[in-house]
Amino acid sequence: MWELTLAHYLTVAAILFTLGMFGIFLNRKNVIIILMSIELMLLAVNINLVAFSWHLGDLVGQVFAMLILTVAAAEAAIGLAILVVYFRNRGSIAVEDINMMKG
Amino acid sequence: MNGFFDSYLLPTGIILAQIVAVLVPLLVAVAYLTYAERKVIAAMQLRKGPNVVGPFGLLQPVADGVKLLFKETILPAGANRVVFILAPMITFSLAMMAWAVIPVAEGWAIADINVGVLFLFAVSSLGVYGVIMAGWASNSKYPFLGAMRSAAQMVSYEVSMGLVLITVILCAGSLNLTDIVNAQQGLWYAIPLLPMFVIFFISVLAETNRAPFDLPEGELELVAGYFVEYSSMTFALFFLGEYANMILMSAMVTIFFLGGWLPILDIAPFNWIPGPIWFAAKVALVLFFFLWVRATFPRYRYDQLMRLGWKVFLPFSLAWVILTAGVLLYFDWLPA
Amino acid sequence: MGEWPLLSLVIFLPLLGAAFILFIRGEEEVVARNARYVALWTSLITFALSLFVWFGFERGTAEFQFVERVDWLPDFNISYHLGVDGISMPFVLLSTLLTPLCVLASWDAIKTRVKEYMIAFLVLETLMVGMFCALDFVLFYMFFEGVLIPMFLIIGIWGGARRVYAAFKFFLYTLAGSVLMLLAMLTMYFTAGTTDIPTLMAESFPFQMQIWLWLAFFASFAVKVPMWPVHTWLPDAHVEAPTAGSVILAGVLLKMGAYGFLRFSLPMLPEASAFFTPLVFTLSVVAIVYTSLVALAQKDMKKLIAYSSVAHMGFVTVGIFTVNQQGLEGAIFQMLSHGVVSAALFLCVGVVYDRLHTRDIERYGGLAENMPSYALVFMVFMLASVGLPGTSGFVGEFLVIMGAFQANTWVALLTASGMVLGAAYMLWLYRSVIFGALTKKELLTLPDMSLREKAVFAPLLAAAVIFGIYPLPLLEVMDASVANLIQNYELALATSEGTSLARLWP
Amino acid sequence: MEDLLIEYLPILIFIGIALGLATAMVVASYVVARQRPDSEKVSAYECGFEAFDDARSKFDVRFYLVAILFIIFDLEVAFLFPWAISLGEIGLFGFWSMVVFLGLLTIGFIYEWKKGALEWE
Amino acid sequence: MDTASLTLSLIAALPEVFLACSGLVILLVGVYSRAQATRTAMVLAVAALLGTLALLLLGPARAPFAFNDLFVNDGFGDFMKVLILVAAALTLVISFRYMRGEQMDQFEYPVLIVFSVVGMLMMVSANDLISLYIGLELQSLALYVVAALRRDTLRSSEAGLKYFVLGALSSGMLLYGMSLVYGFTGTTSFTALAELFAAQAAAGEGLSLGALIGLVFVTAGLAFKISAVPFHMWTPDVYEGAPTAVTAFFATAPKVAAMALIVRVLMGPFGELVDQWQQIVVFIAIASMILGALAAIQQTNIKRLMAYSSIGHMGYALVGLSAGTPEGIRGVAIYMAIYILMNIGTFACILCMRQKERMVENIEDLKGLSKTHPLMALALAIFMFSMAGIPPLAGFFGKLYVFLAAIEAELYVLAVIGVLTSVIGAYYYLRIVKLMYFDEPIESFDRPIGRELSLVIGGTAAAVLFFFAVPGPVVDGAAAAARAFFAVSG
Repeated sequence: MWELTLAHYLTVAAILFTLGMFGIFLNRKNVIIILMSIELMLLAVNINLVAFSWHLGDLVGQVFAMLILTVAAAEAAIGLAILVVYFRNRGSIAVEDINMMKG
Repeated sequence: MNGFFDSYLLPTGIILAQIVAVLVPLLVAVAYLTYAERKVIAAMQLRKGPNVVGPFGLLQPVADGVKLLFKETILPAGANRVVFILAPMITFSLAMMAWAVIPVAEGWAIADINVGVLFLFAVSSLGVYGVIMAGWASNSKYPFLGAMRSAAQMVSYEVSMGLVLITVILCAGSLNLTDIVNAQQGLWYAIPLLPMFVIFFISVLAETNRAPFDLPEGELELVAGYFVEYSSMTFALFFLGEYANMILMSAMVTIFFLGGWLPILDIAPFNWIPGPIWFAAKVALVLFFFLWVRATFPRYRYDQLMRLGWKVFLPFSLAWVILTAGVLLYFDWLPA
Repeated sequence: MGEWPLLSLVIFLPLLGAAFILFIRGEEEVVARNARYVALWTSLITFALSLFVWFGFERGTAEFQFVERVDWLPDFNISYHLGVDGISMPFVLLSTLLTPLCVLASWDAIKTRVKEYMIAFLVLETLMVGMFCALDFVLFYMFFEGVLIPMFLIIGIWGGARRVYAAFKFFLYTLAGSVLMLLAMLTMYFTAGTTDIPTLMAESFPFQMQIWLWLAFFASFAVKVPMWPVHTWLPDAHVEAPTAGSVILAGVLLKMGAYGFLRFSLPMLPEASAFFTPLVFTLSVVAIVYTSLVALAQKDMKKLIAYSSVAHMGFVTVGIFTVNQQGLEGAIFQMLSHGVVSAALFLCVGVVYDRLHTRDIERYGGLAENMPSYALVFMVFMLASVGLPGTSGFVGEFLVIMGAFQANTWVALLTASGMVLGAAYMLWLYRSVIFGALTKKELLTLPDMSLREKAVFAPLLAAAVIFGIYPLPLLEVMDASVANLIQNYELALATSEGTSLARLWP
Repeated sequence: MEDLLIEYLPILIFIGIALGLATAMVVASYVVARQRPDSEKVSAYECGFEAFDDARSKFDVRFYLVAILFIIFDLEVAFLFPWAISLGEIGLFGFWSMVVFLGLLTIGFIYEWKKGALEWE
Repeated sequence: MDTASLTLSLIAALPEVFLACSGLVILLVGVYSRAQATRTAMVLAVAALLGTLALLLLGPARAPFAFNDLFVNDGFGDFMKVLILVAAALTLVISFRYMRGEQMDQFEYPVLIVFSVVGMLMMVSANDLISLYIGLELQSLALYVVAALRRDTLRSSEAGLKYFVLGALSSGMLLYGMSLVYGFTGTTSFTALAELFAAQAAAGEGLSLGALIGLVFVTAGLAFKISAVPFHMWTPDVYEGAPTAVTAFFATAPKVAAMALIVRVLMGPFGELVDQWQQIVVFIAIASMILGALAAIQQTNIKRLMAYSSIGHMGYALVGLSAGTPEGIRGVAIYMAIYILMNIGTFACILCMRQKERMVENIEDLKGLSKTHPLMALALAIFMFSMAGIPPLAGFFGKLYVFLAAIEAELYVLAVIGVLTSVIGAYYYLRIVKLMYFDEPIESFDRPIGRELSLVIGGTAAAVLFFFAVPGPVVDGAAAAARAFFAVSG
């Protein structure tokens, strides 16, 4: 059987992170998907941190991950709140509709 | 080949056997819980309950099952088919899989992981997904609103459940379920943590959408909540999942507050009875309470329900957490 | 007066007047009148104070005088360091002289926002005087650049039809040049560890660095002078600016660039200056010849004088880069003379423009008949501009050409040709405006110059004639400083002979 | 790491079986029961009349508020778990830290309460 | 951590603790007071910010390190904190009237501002990746909400949404970088990181690839926060969409905090790696200056213009950082101080742009301001010239100091590009002056503009105008800041 090494975790995290990034930049449909992509990125970071923490035998990484989880939740809450407010004004959450101000 | 057998096949076989050993009684229990419910409530309301199919109506659950099996599976036109089918399956599977960590007796757990409480907490949180998915996928107003309500309700009470668990953990000093039970050797937590026990029990009622919090099923307002559109086996899965959840929650109550498999008193006649029997008995007792409550209390209004959850249970359990921690710390009673 | 911070007083007195005007309240009429008087008196007092500088100035030494020094940004060894020498002192006087005249000249011409106008002029005076007195590079730069703000506003608010375009062009051109100077200045700071001008003058920089520094300085000063081909802002700015604005622009602001060459390029970067002398000569000669030809083709009086300014400043740059006594003194003298003469010429244009509101040469003709004193005044300045002996213009141009002959015959010849061309367009202008038959109807009723206008011209007239006949007081003032400058310059070239002279002009 | 993962293997298998069971039941019903859908049968449930607009329409924002509150408080619980386990080691300092933390949450909670986020009807 | 060191730590972070507690108190006061909640909360918030400032300047001596070295106090931090507090207090003061005029009767606004300021102070004092992150997020989360504060307008909520999405993205990048740095070095403490890199450099070892990638991600994430090109996309939209009072805040305090943070991170733990990040910062600086200058030219909305202007200004400030020297840090500090002054003044003027009881935002609306409001026009002209960097106004000194540092570090190309873009940038600043002074008024702004606004405008204008006369406080403070910074980190 193969061993699970640090590289495996890092690869998974990197893939997730990249997916998250692409989700934000390439997604043309729905803002919710962007929010999910952001969460994906943060989770990738957490995987990284926990993997490193395990690899280094150092707890700081896990403490960090814990804090990130919390902040991510707060961030998600605020993001959704803003999205709801936006939806009430705009009646749509399609990405291409966020064009009130030209970029 | 021998090595392969020893290191992979045999353990897997053992695990499979264990799983079957848990699942089969569980399913039977679920089936007969429905029967018991009808019987008990009938008795309380001075009726007879099911008594036609089989002796004392004992085959009634089987008949119900078969009936559902042969019903047509209706997929509403506007529904999202995949999610629609997936929702009951998830509800059912979640109710089952939590059992993987429940210790029926000392060492009698399929996976005695060291963060059992977290696992249970996580799995029971996931239950909301089944509900939301069902409501959303149906693409119909009643299920949608019903799902929103159920989800909000489940979520609301989950917070106080979490806080209650914290007090238990504070006392036990471990996240391992076996440890928690063992820590109740001298005193079941139901006694020192009585208010928490009560809150937990009530929260469990809400969490499982049971009376008096069975709003989603309030026939007059929401018809049948999030699973209006379901029929046949998909409906059965919800149904099974719900009852399995009840049993699961009862098991949790038992483990956290009623000493799990421990005998009432660690003296002669009681400790002759094996742990699993105690465990089952306690679970049955809690389940009886479920039914009793249903037969006794009128249904809550939705605002009352939310108020109870947020404005009463949450602050109270929060305060109690601090109180417990303070007391434990002050008297140096904390587990090492 | 030795104990008094005389230069600071001269610099900041106008600012005080400006602040005073700022707080004048009341009806528009009253405010305007009070603002005019406050501005006039402030600038007159400033001028009077600056006379103390003139008389207190010790001739025959190249030292900086009236030195004031206060720590300003001690971290960077930057101080508030003022002082004048023979080169800068006359310019202080020129600035303080022209400001009251400008105020007077705008007495009736400016009717809107008089308060702001006067404030702008007083602020401008502060900045101009400050620039000529500054002995610290950062301080110098502050004043040098600060001038842009009031001038921008003067052109933009009180200017002619295309004032916005002209103001922007003026501002951006000069800013673009001077920011590079800022970098050069910072580089020098890190090489020499100071921004003190006298110290920097004694510092010698490596040749390679000098080249770059010189180019950066050149970018700034060449625009300001202005040298061909970056002179294009000047005609626009002159044409659109109000009369007084043109006066200051031609009279003082153009000198700032040339002053920069004198103060920085030559003494601090002698080798690079020597290296680039051919470039400067070429550009100057092109400027003299080309802009003179362009001036010939002008129909707008102001534009014509503007182009003539470019040509005259070409003389100045030629003179500066000859780096000999005649050339340098001629250049400085030419600057002062041009400051007076071109200012006066713009005022002359202003006089008729105030009456007829056009500067089109074809609209005029035969003014000698009903405006005799105007014709006389105009003639004197026209001749001074041409460089007729006996006027200040002659002294400057003659000295420059003398110097140029020592440096390079061809340059001298071409420069001299500029004088001929200059005579051509100036005389043509004069003839078209003043002589001929007074046929145009609207010209018939034009009154001659008022007392106020005469008062404006009187000092300029005096200066142009007196210094034309008897230039010695001025030359005496600058003698020592110029000599010192040349001496240091040659010393620097001599010491660096082996390293860089090989690359110089044969 | 491996050992830790092995501990979870039964759970994985358990999940697989549970899902398999659920699938089996649905499929079984699909196979044995007669499927004869018609347009009335598959239309969305509505009280006697046709469904007239999209079911996934706007709903009360309070559900949403509850969701947000839940996230916040659930995470708070996530912090409490490790704290509760290690209270013995971190002692009074840990206790008071958590009191401060919960105090902050309480202030937030009071804010919500006063703002009416918890009011229904 | 025992009680004694906890007490010391709390004292070390006393200003922050005080401000955080005040924030909570204001929240409660706001939610319990029935009438005039907003007004009360605003006044209290300003008082709290000033109180914090007093504690910072006059309070008890604070230990250099606190909370197990998660928190650091040094001259650099103090200087930046003073800037942040002053900026926040002034922006609150100038938004008084706006809040009332625009029916933004939400007492949450000052509370959120206070919380975000707490976050900023923490950022500035962070000495560990974790505390950095927490501070940063505390700030950002509050700001996201503030941007979307006007729930009823589409523009505000859109601004909030954009700000949120890109802010969260940048946080994600920052975090990813942090996780890599942590993983490849084994520590998150700035002190330890600095020591580690120094030791590596001394031993002649190169930087590990992982840590380098981490550094790049961290830099990119931080660049987002200061809205430097190419991570600037959110700025114009957010500036335009957010309520003007909020935009005024966005343009000031958070910029200082983010700039302080980027300085702290790059000069502190990564101080030894100047060679690695210098090119990145130089590139970002150049790109920001160029874009800030060019893109602003065609703007018609003054808030958008200010957005591009701030992008450009961040570029100039980064010029100082890219030098990586004490002079550079001093340049950044001075630049930010002056930037704050100019921006607060400008936004105070923008907040006066009301016609018929409504806010107007078009640059064209400034036409002829010098006739209708001469003093305000004068002040705005001073700010514009100052932003263009014309001496003797303060903006010139800001540029002087950063370019000084760049020249000293021999970054000539950067300096030349910098000054040239400042000329291009001058164009659009002049355009505003032109509108005010050269054009005829169409419609006058409403009067009166309000005493507190006049005071702020007058005060900042005077400060910008007379900065040259008394540069001492700012320059010395910044010098002390830079010195302390280098003394602490090594």
